[in-house]
Amino acid sequence: MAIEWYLVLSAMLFSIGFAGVLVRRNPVVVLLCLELMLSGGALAMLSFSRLHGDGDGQVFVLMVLVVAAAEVVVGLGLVVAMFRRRIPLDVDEMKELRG
Amino acid sequence: MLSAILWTPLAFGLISLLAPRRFAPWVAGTGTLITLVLAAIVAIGFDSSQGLQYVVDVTWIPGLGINYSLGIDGISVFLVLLTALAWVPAVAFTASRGTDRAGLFYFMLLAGQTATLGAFLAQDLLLFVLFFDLMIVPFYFLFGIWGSDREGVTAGSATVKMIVFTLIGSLLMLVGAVAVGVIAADGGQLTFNMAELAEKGLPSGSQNWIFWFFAAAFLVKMPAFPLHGWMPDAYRAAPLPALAVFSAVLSKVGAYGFLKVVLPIMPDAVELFQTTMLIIALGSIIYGSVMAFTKIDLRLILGFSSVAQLGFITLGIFALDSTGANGALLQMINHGLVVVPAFLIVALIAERTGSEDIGPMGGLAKKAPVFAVIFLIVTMGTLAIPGSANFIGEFYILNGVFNTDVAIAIIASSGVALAAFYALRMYQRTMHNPLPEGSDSREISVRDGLMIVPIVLIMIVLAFCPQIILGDTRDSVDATVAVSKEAAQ
Amino acid sequence: MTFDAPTIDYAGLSPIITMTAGLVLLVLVAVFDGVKRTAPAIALLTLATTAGLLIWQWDADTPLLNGSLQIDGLAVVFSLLVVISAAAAVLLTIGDPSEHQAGRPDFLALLMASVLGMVMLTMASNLITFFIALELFSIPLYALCGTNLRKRESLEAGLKYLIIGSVGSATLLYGMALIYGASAATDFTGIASGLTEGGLISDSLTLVGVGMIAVGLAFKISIAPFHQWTPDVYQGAPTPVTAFMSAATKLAAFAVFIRFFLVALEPMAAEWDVILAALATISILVGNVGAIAQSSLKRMLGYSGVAQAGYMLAGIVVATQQGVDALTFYLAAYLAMNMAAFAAIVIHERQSGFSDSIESLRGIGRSNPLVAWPLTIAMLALAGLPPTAGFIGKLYLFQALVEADWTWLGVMIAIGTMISLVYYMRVVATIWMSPASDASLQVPSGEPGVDLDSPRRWYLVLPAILGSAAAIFFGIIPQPLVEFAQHAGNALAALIS
Amino acid sequence: MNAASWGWLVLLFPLLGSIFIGLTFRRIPPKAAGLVGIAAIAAAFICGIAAVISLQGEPAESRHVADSLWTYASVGGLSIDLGIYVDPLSAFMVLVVTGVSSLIHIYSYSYMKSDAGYHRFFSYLNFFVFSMLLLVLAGNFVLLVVGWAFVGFASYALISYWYRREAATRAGMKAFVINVVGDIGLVLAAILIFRELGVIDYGAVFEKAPEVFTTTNEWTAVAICLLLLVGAFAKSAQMPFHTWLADAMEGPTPVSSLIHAATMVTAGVYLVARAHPLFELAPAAADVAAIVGLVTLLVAGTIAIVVTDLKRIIAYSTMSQIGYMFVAVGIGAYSAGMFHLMTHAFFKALLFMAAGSVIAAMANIQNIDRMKGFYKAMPFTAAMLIIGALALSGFPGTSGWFSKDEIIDFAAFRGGWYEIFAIGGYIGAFMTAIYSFRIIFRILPGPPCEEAAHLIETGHVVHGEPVNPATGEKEDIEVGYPGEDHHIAEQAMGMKIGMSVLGFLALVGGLVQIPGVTEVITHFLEPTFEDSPLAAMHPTVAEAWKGLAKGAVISVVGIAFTWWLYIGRPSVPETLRRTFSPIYTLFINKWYGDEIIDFLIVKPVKGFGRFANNWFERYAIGGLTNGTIAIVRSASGAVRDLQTGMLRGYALLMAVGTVAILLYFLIRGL
Repeated sequence: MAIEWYLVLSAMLFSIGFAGVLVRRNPVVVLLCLELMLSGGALAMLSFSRLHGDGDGQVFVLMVLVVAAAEVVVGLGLVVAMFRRRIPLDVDEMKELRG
Repeated sequence: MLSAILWTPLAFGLISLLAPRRFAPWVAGTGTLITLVLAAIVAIGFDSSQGLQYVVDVTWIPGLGINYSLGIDGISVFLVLLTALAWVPAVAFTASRGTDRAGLFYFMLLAGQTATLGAFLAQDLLLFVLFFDLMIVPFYFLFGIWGSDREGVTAGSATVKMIVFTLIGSLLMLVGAVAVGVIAADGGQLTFNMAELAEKGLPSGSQNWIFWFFAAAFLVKMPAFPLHGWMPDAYRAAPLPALAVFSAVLSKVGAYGFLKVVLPIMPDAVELFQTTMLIIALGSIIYGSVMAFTKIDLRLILGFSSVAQLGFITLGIFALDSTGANGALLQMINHGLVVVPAFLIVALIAERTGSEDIGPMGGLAKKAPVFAVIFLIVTMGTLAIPGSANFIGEFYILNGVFNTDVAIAIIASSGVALAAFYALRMYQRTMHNPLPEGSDSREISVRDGLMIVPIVLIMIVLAFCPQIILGDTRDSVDATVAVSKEAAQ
Repeated sequence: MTFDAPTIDYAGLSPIITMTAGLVLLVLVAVFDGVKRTAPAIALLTLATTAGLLIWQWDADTPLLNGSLQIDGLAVVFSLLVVISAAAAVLLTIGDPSEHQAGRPDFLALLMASVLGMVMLTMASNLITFFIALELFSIPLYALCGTNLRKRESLEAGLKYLIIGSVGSATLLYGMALIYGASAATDFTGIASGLTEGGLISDSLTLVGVGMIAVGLAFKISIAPFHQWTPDVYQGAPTPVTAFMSAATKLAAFAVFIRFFLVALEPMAAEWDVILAALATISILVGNVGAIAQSSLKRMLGYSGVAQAGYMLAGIVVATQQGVDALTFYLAAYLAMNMAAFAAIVIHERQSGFSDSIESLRGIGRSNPLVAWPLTIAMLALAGLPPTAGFIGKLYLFQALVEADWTWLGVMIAIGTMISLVYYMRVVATIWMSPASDASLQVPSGEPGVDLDSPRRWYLVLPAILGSAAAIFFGIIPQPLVEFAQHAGNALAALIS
Repeated sequence: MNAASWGWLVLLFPLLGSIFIGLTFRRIPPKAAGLVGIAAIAAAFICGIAAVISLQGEPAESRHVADSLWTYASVGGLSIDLGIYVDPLSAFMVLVVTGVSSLIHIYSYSYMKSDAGYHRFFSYLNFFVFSMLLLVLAGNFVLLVVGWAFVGFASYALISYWYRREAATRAGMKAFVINVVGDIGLVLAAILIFRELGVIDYGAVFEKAPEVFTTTNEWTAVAICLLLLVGAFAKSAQMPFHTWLADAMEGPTPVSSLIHAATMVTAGVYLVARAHPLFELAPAAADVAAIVGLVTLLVAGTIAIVVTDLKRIIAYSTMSQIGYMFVAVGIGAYSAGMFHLMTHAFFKALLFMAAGSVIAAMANIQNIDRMKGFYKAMPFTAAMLIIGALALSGFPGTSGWFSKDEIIDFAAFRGGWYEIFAIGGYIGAFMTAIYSFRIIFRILPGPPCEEAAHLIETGHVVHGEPVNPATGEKEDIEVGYPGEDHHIAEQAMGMKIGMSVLGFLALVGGLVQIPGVTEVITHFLEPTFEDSPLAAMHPTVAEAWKGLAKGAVISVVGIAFTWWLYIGRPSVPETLRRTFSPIYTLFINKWYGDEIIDFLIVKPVKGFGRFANNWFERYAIGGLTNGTIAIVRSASGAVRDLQTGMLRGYALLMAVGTVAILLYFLIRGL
């Protein structure tokens, strides 16, 4: 299969993730969307790695997976902390800081 | 030697900041007196036949090509002396009245002196810009902390306005100054030494925009019409002793900058924009004078009169004529000498009447003939009565402009008549006419007299022989003007 | 197939190793209650050792770990600044409620992890290390912002920072993928040669990749329009964290910005300079304009940080060594002023029951010189007034800009600075020129966190004094700092035309 | 000692006197101050005589001395020396000024006796004399301006002497500002002279002028002279700069006598005579001087006939007489002009002194409608008034007869259109007779008014409350309003001495210049005007006597007519006033001079001031200042509105920014 399709898929993944961040209000879903965006990047990386036939990209993707996990952990931690403080889990309600 | 003059005020300012409160005035007073003595020694030792003297030139920031370079020439020698002189009564006056947070006050005041002296002494363009910007900082604090709130305008907001507006020009000037050095170096060794820059010269295309960056800084500082928007509020807020030196000396730095920096380094642009600058100057004269006689607040009368006077000075400089420029320089010193006592007199009047509005005032001369006479002499200096050194300044300025543009000279001369009107009005409305209830016509005390009379005496001496100043300044000014003249040909 | 173990330059790696060791130690300490109190000491010791090792490696210019990191002047200089910033943050943390909430060693461990990420980022010379280091410094920072668990604002700041930050990271990653695709290399020099040889310098996809990386980095250094997290996070995060991130994130991100754009993308400087200049201009305007009329001091400094980032970005736009020098100088000065400002805010906060409103500063010029002076000097320095390092920094930037024919950007900086005077000077005016308001004096002493002795706490006062002293000192005698900055620029001398 | 050294001494004494009195005002008693003042002026007078003697020792062709103390200012080739120039003309002026001043000082010594500001008065008065002498002796045009401005200042200070009165301070201001306008004229003239000739000293200027201005009426020469005339007119209260003089009567009477009659106001005449080499190169300008003189002469005469304020009548008369002098120097009758200047100084100073005496007797009421029958009450004053009036109206034998008719004769002699000046002069002379004897006939004869009667009965002057005539409120005598004691010539020695000497001079002063007999002044001034072709022209002695006869007839007829008006048929003036009511309104309102200036200059400037203050400063400058602030603030609002706090909004903006950048790059890559 030509590389273009992988790239299109990765771009779609990235865009869907971004769109999710823009439209979803639940922080957990937003975190999910972030994962999608990262996955988009990772897929592009993998495709190029195949294209160039070297391993750097694949190594990179491994790292990205770890990073994504770490990010989600922190994110979920914050969500839990907010939940325990009875703060509504809705990103639109987070408006204490503005102006 | 020049370093000593430059840093003495700051050093004493720091000491007075840290010294016990009751010593602060003494420390500050000593500092200004030492500065005055040092400046007087330099002025006496000044040899008008040689250009730059007492040169100090040390590499300061080699990475940026900036040198700590001081020197004194005919243009700056008396301005330095004026600066050294003007601070003495300001400190003395404050000391005699006492002030809140005295240590801080004197620190700021003396830091302001160092910065002002620095601007006059600097021979490195960036050093000049640095001191030029630095000047405003202590005065920002002086006006803001010890200033008075007026209806609708707090001292704080007035001073924020002041510093923002005066620095608008200064920052552009910083860009311009850097550009001067970089463009003049043209890939070679970077230097900001003014003399070398003048020698190297700039392409006239660059001069044109750099000129306006400098002009913006200087015109705002003066202030010149129509860039004086910050002035009324700041003048009304300021504590009078600080305002006295501010108006007397700091406004001159702008004019000095034109003479010292702009004329030699950007002669083509000066030539090109001469008429524009003359018209701005003319606008300042007319507008300042007219405003001065509609105002009833003494500070604003003096403030707008300064606008007009600085207009004359700018006019003289941009006449690009030896007599005009020399007259302008003489006028800078004269105006400084007039303004310091004028503002102190305003303070004395305010002490006697409890007001600074001439509306309800009058008759203060009744029991205070000496005070009245001192004020009268100062008034006559302000309106540049023939026979005063101020007149010689104006005469030379008009002569210079006459050679450049007759119409502008004639219109400008109407400013002289307006000056007569507003200055005399100020004197009459305070000293003459019936004495209203609640005003206290009290003779000037010996202590206050000692602060004001020496300056008045200097005015009188200069009235008898303005050549004392002109003789020393002539060669340097002529050399500066000659550069522009060459460009014109 | 034989496996050649790479030679490991332990000397060059020593700062990273030390940091890691310190980090591990802190995590261990967290387990044992008895030694928890030593955590700050351990953190400071680690930082001091790192700093020492960095100075030891002053003249180094070697690739590490097969070229994925590079220790050179740029790395050393920026790492040192980051370490100083971290040390100040550690001091300011002592006694902060957030540290109490999160547990002191844990808090410091997060901080050290972030510092480690930053130090690595300054050395990163490969896309992989670039990304990992960036995330290593970001993720603990997200957590740190939310450590004041009791405060809703803190949590909100943390989550906002995390989400927006992750969007930025993802964008960055995607951009990296595109660059990798175009150049078939992950190390910076390889990218440069790959792009040049492949003739892809003005290829759309490459440029899109560059754009996305620029966006990702612009986010980290708070460049408008990717700045919106900044004021919120600055205000919501615990002040010591804000103090740390305000300068340190900029330092680390600018280090890699320099390295990536001026090494990897140097061949295509003509393609990206205009867009960066535009971003700088937008930042300068938006940051300065936004800061006006803010009532929260930290928030105001957040906006001010946006504007300052715009000034600094100008140093990259010019793509010259002098630009890098000026940028480095400016960052160092910025570190000093921010240290002074935030230390003063911390002292003030603890006294006033955690109010950072500008109004609460009324009259402290008289009542509280230890807050007033550092804050005043910091404001003057941020405003770029002489005799502070801020003035020299602007001067340096102007020189770099004018020499590279970017004078109009210099004028933009000048205009931005004028606007900035309005709000910086308003703070100074509030401190010195307004009478003390009743509200600011009536601090209920029983409220948690009120520490009337805070001005006497050496660990709070020290950063304030050092910061303001440095801001003044390097304004009067800037040459040492100039040379320090030039050390960073020299590292790239060979690479920049 | 040569004449120049004496000249310096002439300047020195009054200056020292002024400074000494000023500095010691709390130390020495008033009397001593007065004596010091008198002594200083007397010393100056003596030195003046010495200067003249020394000058006469020089050969006629080089009878002028220039001397300089030091370089006052020298820049760009424009070098100004602090120098004086002594020649017959300036020496003549020195004698007139110091002589009359001495007498007026003596008069003031008594007149001002009960004034609280005695020291101040004498200090100012001495300073005035110094300034006037500086004006006269100045060796170059810049120093002339200095003297010019100093007399203006002294005039201001003395007009505003009773500074508690707002009328006085206002009048002082007006006088000063109008005089500054004149100064500006002189300054510009000096600048123009320097530009054209490259020199500024009298001697050099007059020497070079004919070389440079090769054709007559070259525009620069005319411009220079017109600018000089601006100064001269302003100082000498010629139209259109005349409005300040009547108001200047707010000053004490000796001041009116000295400054606003005898000396300062004639400075303009002196200036034209001084600069005659320039004016002869620009005859057009000289004609302007003569025409303005003539117009002023007639207009002021008409006003003097109708006003009722005693001092103002004399003031308008002064304007009118100076008009004669301008006609004289304008048409080239220099020595006649200077001669009239001298005699005018005598009789006009005398008239003012006598008027001062009457006003004192009236407790400072100046309205002649209130005065009657002072002949018996104050015989000495009355005699002096009559002498003054006779001289003023040119009664045969008096000084005014010789001097005024010499001017008219010269005009007739030059012929052509200059005849107008002769005709105008005769009309003026007729009016002079009317207004001068209107004073006499209205205040001397008849039943004594209240004050005069009191004086006759008790021998004391009425003690009026010190009241401000303008507002009617009680005056504050502490600030130097004349005390409750008023001094009249009959009871004060100093006044008597001053007036007697002047009365004598006014009567016989003309004898020095009897056509064909003495002609002392013409001969004395000859060296100054030797280069002038006009000065060399003379009507013959017979013609001169014919003219004198005509003048005598007009004067006598005028006096008789006035007698008929005020004594013979006292109802006539009232009838005339009603019949010619529009003309009367015009005259009594001083031809609306104040109003015209107000409309043309003061109103526009004030309007501009209001516009600047209320509109421009507020909207344009304030708008520039605050508008900038407003723009920045509204931008700030926009940025902060964008900062909604909503995470999704932030992400959206990021997306927009990213897309914008990517679009830029995509477009660029294509």
